[in-house]
Amino acid sequence: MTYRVHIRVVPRAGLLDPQGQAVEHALAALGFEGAGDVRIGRAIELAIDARSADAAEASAREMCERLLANPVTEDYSLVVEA
Amino acid sequence: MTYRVHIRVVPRAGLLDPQGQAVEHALAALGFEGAGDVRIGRAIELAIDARSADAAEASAREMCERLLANPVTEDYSLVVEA
Amino acid sequence: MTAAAPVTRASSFPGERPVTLDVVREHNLTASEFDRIVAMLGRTPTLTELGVFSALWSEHCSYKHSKPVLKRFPTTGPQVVQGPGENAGVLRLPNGWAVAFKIESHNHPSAVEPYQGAATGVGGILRDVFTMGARPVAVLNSLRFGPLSEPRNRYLFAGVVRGVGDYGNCIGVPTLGGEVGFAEGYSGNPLVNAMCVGILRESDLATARAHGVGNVLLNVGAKTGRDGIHGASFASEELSEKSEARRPQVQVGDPFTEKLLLEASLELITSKLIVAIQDMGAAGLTSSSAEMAARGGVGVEIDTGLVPTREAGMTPYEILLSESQERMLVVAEPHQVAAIQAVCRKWELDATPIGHVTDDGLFRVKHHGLTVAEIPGQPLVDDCPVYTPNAREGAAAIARRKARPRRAARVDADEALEALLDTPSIASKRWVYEQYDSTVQASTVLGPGGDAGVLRVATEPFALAVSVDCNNRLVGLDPYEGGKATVAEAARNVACTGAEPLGITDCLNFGNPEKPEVFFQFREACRGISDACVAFGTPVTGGNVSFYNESPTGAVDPTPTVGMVGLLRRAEDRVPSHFRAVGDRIVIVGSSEGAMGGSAYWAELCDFIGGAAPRVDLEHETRLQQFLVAAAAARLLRSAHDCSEGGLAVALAEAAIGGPYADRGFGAVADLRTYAPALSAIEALYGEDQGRVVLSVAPAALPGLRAMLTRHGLQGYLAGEVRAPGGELEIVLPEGVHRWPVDRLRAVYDDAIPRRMRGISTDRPEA
Amino acid sequence: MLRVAVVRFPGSNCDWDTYHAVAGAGADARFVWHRDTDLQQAEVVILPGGFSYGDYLRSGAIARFSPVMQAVQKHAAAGGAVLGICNGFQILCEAQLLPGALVRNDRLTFVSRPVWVRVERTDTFCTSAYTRGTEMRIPVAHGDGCYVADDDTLRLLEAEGRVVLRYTRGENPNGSVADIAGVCNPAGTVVGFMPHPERYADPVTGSDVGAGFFRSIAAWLPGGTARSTT
Ligand SMILES: Nc1ncnc2c1ncn2[C@@H]1O[C@H](COP(=O)(O)OP(=O)(O)O)[C@@H](O)[C@H]1O
Ligand SMILES: [Mg+2]
Repeated sequence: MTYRVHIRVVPRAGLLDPQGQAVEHALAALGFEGAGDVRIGRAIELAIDARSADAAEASAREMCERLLANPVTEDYSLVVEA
Repeated sequence: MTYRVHIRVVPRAGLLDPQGQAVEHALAALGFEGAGDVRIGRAIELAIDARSADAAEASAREMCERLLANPVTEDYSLVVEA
Repeated sequence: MTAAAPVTRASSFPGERPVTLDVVREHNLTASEFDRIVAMLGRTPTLTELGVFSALWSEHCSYKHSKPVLKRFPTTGPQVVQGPGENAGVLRLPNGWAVAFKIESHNHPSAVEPYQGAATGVGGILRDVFTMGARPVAVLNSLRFGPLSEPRNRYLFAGVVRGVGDYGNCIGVPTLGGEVGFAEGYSGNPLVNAMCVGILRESDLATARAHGVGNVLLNVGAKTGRDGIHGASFASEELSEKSEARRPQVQVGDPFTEKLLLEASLELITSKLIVAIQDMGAAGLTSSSAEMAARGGVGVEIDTGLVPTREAGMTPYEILLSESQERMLVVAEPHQVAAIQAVCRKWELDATPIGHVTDDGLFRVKHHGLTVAEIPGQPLVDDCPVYTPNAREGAAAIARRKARPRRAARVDADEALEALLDTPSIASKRWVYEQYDSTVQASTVLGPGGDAGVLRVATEPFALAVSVDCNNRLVGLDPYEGGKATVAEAARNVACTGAEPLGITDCLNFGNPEKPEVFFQFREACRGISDACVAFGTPVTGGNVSFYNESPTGAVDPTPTVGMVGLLRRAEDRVPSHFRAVGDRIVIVGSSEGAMGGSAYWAELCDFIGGAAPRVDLEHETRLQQFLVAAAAARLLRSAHDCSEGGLAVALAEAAIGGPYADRGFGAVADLRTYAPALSAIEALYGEDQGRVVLSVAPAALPGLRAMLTRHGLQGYLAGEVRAPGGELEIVLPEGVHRWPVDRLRAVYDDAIPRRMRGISTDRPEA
Repeated sequence: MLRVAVVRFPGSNCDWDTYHAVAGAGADARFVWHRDTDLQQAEVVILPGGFSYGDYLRSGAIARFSPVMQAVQKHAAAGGAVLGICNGFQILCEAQLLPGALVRNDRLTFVSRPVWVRVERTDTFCTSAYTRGTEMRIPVAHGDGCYVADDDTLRLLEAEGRVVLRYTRGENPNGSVADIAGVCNPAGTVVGFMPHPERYADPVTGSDVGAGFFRSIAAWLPGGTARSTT
């Protein structure tokens, strides 16, 4: 089966996120009120051939641990779709 | 109410995604089999104060149209959480 | 015209639309051009063939409105190794070295997507240079935008600068200079011109001439996608709301792949594994294969079914016209294919045979065996109709030269200097060039921030000086004098560093040539460029024409950008543009009549663009250049700075403010009471007479300098001296003394662009 | 002659600059291709600047899996000297041969300019030619040069004197925590920094203040302690 995996890698809480801040300011300047706490990270989408959703998820987690997220600065989360 | 919004901005289908390609090759080199069609974009998370989830979503969509996504090269999708 | 029998044979690709007049019009071809095609083929073309014609007969590829004018450029000289016609021009340097260089526009793509448009513009010009067998050693960029008061212009500016930077930085080629201008006329149609300079051993020169029947065509580099289909014809039409909708899918640059392609190409060329090479630029596979065949007088046959594609189901039409980036077409003898593929594999690239050279002179395209296009090759490339449009100067333009400002400046003579230094077109461009890696390759002798960039060549004693310039205001006012002034300024910038001007490349950005007043500007500007190049002995080695730079509000200012390369015989003789030592004497060379026509003072402070453009005395300019080169070689100069926009006051201020990383500026005094006794303060300070430079000279070198000036038939005016850091710039005029604290000038000059760009997202459009 | 391996990754672009600076200082410079695992018995390995794998994903993230990096890990584990300059520093952090990470500059744009740095440590293989506290101006050119690390790591780095270079005179160009421009491992045998001394190694480029790093390397006695050459 081919599963579609959506991964989200964001700067760890507490770490400075200048890009998120810049966007927050830009939103305010555009008149969007009530928007805050903006964090910007990477969205990674990929297809994984695996026997089950669990296997696809396990594989994706390993990809995150080894390559897709930097353990020093980033957290990740993922969703597997059939 | 404060809603948490998760936005995903990815390169439009058909457009070259050199970053996705490089990651695809790297995953293969690391021995991950069956991973393909990698696309890399931005994950944006923010808090929106709004009266309803619908209002938060409408506001987030407008942010995407006006600032967060490049209409020429990117597509976006979003999820609103209470 | 009706044809007796088909000259060539081709079948429609299954599913292709039939060719109707509507379809012809959609392809930007006229009815008479279509007739010519039918006559050439002896039948109606297939859609694929029509696509091929529309690309090669687009303005961008065919030069159909500019050819006769360009033919008049001087293109020869003892230093010319390769003139116009190849991917880049090449000039001879000492000790077996040569320099390849070329400039190109990417205006339309940048208007739609500034980041990718600019990035792929840099990518394209780099490929033009390394396909000559030259290693790129410098990038320059010439940019024009509407005023920064408009959010859209700020977004375009930010995106273009980031695009230029990201591409060059990643490849590892220093961006050594450039220019940026802002004027109303560019709102809606920014100009993005990129120039690349490369170094090669003359013996390694490669060409884009296919020959050798049976030789193999290889597709090297990135896979082909559906990007930028019809980019060449898109670049050949005016921007309108409609073009927004029918814009080709944006091309995305991949500098990493380009870096691999650069290394692989140079390895293929220097190891003599290939016969010819050309990059797939505008009109992609079509123009590269047809042009290489036509240059060599041979035919080619390619099978688009063999071209590696990024997406499934691409038609031959799409594959032929795709402008996917980072691809090369290589011609090689069959027995070298394996060796070529090994080199490419080392650089992680694909090299795929897709066709061969034939002896029938035809441009033939198959798709998995089915012939979808077959066109006589030479006529395809050469027989596009050539037009000589009417040229007539507009009445408004004539009137403008006779006009005077209707109102006084909004500030006084003293405040005017600060106001001019605060003008984005004049202000420090640090905000721009600090986003460009200017020191990679460890060869930068003088980086951005002075009159010209200077880089050393390998371990040789000599260096190259490079500059791009265009005073679009003068060209708009008086295209002939403006054309001359543009070459003169580029040459003067190069000569100020001590380098001898060698040759130019040009990027001619104009509006719609079918408008008589636009074609007049074009023709006259080119005449001015030609005359200046003849006078200076700096041939035109190539360039690029970009017409149809129009937005809904009209044509852009005529902007014929000139890229100049000069030779500095000893790198360590390089002359910076800023004052360097207290007590040095300030000398002005060149006289002033207080030329206010087309000046920045009038434009920026009186909202008036007009008056008579200053005349450029080419004979004086030549002597001035020769003097600067000789004086640098004799080590007489501590600094030399060209007077351009903003006149003498701005030039003195810039020299005093110091280089971008000077700890502090110098004070300076210049007494102009006998330099220009008859002029008003405004004329003396802000007049933009041509042919002037501000020098600083150690007191002990003054006698030598005087002798050198005399030897070149020039007069120098000893105006004053450099004073202690932290002091004032003091200019003494007959009517009084003007003083400005240099620290204050420097703060204004440095912050003018940053303060306008604060908080601008470089990522996405502002609303 | 001391042997120095300069590793070339696809996308390295300061490889030749570094090679020339090393050779100019009198060492035996060799290139090693990223697919090779033989470091040619080099005593010092340099990972030069550039954009390995386009810096896609994160700077240095993909390069650290290149075959040559296994050899570099082994070399470092055996006490061999490794220097990462700019992209090389990023790779060393990604490979966890150095602590912390380099993230996007706080100004969010690429920055290319000479900046003032201070040499904080002179007992390493690549800084011995300087005296402690030397300040000099060296070019930086990077988009991801903001050094970050968690508080414990930072405390440790400072306590053990492992900050090798620091931005000074208020010229921190990227928002690096504590103005850190370069760090080393506990033994001082693995060093990484953002500035490019190889671009200021010859007076014709405007300055040769960076040549000392390469003189230090050429004069280094592997196995022994670094000796001062100034
Ligand atoms: N787009 C740019 N890219 C790189 N450098 C630039 C750019 N624009 C201006 N510069 C640099 O800023 C300096 C001043 O530019 P400019 O004011 O156009 O000089 P001038 O008027 O003397 O020709 C030059 O060194 C130039 O190379
Ligand atoms: Mg200027």
